Amino acid sequence: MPKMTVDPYYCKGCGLCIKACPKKIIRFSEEINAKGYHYAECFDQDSCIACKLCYVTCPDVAITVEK
Amino acid sequence: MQVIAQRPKSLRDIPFTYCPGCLHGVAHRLIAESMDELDIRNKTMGVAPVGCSVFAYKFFDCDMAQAAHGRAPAVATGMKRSRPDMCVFTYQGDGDLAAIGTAEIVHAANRGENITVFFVNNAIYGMTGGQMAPTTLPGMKTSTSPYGRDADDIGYPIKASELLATLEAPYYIERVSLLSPQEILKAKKCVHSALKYNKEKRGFTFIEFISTCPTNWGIEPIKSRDWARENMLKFFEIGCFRDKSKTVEGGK
Amino acid sequence: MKADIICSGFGGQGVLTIGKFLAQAAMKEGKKVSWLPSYGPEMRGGTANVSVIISDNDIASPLVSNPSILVALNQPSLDKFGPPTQKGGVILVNSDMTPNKLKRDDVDITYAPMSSIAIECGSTRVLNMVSIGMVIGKTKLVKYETMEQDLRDFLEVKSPELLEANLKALQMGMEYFG
Amino acid sequence: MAQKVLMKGNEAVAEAAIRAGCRLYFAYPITPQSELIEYMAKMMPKVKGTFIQAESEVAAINMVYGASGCGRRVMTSSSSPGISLKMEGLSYIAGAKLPAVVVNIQRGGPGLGDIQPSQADYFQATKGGGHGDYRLIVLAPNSVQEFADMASEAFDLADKYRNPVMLLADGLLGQMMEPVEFKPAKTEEEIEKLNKQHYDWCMRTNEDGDDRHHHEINSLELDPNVLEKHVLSLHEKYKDIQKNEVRYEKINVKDDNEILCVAYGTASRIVKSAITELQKEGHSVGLVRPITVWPYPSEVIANSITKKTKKVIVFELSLGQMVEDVKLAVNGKLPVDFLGRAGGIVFTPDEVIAKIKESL
Repeated sequence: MPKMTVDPYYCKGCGLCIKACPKKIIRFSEEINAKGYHYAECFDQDSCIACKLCYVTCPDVAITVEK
Repeated sequence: MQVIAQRPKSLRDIPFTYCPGCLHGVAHRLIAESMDELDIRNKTMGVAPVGCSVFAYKFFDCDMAQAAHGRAPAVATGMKRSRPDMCVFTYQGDGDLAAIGTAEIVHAANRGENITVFFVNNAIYGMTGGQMAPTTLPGMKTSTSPYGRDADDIGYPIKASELLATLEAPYYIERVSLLSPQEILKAKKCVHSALKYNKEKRGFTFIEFISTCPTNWGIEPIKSRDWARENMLKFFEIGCFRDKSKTVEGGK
Repeated sequence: MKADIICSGFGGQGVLTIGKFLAQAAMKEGKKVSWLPSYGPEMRGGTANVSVIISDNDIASPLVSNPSILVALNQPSLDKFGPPTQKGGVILVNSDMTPNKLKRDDVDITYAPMSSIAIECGSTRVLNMVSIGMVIGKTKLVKYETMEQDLRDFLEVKSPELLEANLKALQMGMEYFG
Repeated sequence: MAQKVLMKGNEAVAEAAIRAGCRLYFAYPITPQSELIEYMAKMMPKVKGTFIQAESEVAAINMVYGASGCGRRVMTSSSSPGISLKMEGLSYIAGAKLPAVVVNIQRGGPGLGDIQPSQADYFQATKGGGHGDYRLIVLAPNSVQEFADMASEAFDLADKYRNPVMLLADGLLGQMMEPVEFKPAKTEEEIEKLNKQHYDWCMRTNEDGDDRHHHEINSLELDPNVLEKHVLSLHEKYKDIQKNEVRYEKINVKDDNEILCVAYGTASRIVKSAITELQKEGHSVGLVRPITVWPYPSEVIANSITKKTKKVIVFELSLGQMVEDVKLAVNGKLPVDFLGRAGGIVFTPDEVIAKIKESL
């Protein structure tokens, strides 16, 4: 099962992964992280295809992709 | 389940100090991934510049020096000559490399110094708060070109890759874009090549990244990439300006 | 014993070399020495000079303002360093390039056609060796043998073809005083 | 027994540096130090060392920064205007606690000035020179032999304290030839050992397996509290240097001195000549010659004053830079007088004698 996770420790909520995701399964969280950002999160892991585009585009290297 | 993409080992577990959406982080990751792939982490030293990426010395998990403004190629020269068996790279912004450090970069390139220079071009001074850079586009407004850069008055932006490509010695010079995942994937190949050539001691290698500055441009991250595509790429054409691996047999 | 020497002439006449050979030979004979050139633009074209001190004791100031020995290879050199030369000092003048004499009678001055002697030895380029020979002949500052050996050591490596002319010049300079 | 050779100061210090294990040298030509860079250009390849004629003095000092950050013995040299350009880099080197040796063959200033001997860079050398709260260790030779000996001493001090060391000479010392006897050259094994002494902090290949080191060469610290601690630690080091490394020479310093002179480097030789002449006339004049001008031999000067001393006179080839340090040392106990020449003019023993005689 493909899976993407965002580490809130690194994420600054720039939204580039949301734009990159072809399945549109990433959104900003309700929660804020320690730096005060609404970090990115995947709301539908089942739809993830492990294309890695979110990882590729993330400027804070906050994303891990598994397959 | 298998991890197929995660923070490379050559990055330390420290969050970047860059603004949200700033593409410095992407450039860092491409370098770090290539270091992992080429297995050079244990024998690589980098030089951090002055500018937004001044803290690069904290981020890469290899030995790092922090250089005075513009002097990174000179510092790297000293390091490389001191430890010729190691790979040495510099990481520099446009003010650092193309304004105050113009002499150092030109001469390090001209000597064919066996280092890799990563040059991040976002057409503006970031750390000092959005002043005109040597790469600021004609007509582009910054805090020190409030009426737009007047090329008749202050000259045209410096095309660093083209400039260095007039020299004989450089081994590899390429300008890449970080403006979309697809372009980042292409850029990765170039970064990998540059460090591979470095490892093989082939000579001076240079990668120019076309990047963004959402904060100082005053454009949110996603749109800033569109802005860069429409404006910067017209002036700074993506492409390879030198690759001696294609012209010189067996490298140097 | 303390000799304060100034060698002066046009750039290219080899005055710095005169000083160097004298200092080196004296050093080999156990003396304390210092060699201080005038340097800068005047080394090309204008007048060059070198101050050499040879002494039994440690040398404090390496400056020579009042030479006890002056080698003047041209007119400007004699005009400049002739007057401050010590009373009773030795002055060796290249008369070929010095039409005007020094108006002093309290110094031991010799006017010798050094350039002509050099040409006789084979080349104007050995003018400096003529001068060194004359300094030795006049003052016995260093031994002729020491100088000859230095000259051989230097030229046998660098340009052996010039050795003969230089040795001849050194000898003719020394024998000028009989 | 090593043989004496007649050599220029510029060449002697270069040879001595190579013998001391310096294998990297970066510089830019400038009169009157050019023989130094030329000597290095000729000799470095013979010892498989690195010589680069850099594009500028600024680049050269930054090459030094990089090489020194790798823990190896490295040197640069220049003359006054070029040293000014190096001040940026020196501040970084001092801030990053790196060892390095810089030779300054001083010439007349300010600005481009001229190319004649001068001591007008004293402030710049001894008060830090660049921005920030730091010091250089500054050694001031007064003979070609001492200049050569100081090369290895400078590297040892730089390594010991991880601090830049400046050899403060001048055009006269650079250009003059004197007999010099060199210490034996360090062997490759000895040099390798020297290189290893900095392994715990320098940039190098990671030989520690998975237990990675991450060595940073850096002078940036944005937290003022942390930066203050760093500067304080530098100053602790400077205190140690002041305690342990003061070097000086006393010449004819006696209880019956009427006048005490203070002079360093080239000026001290002229003063020594003058004192010898005055002795012949029956005058007792002493000379303290600082060999380190930072740390400064303040106590030695203070202790050299006796009941008979009427005055302290400072002689410098500048219009009075060291005179301030002498005044601090004398601390108002005696008048401090001064003779100096500027613009590259070297005073003669006669001028010095005349100055001293004013007060006898």
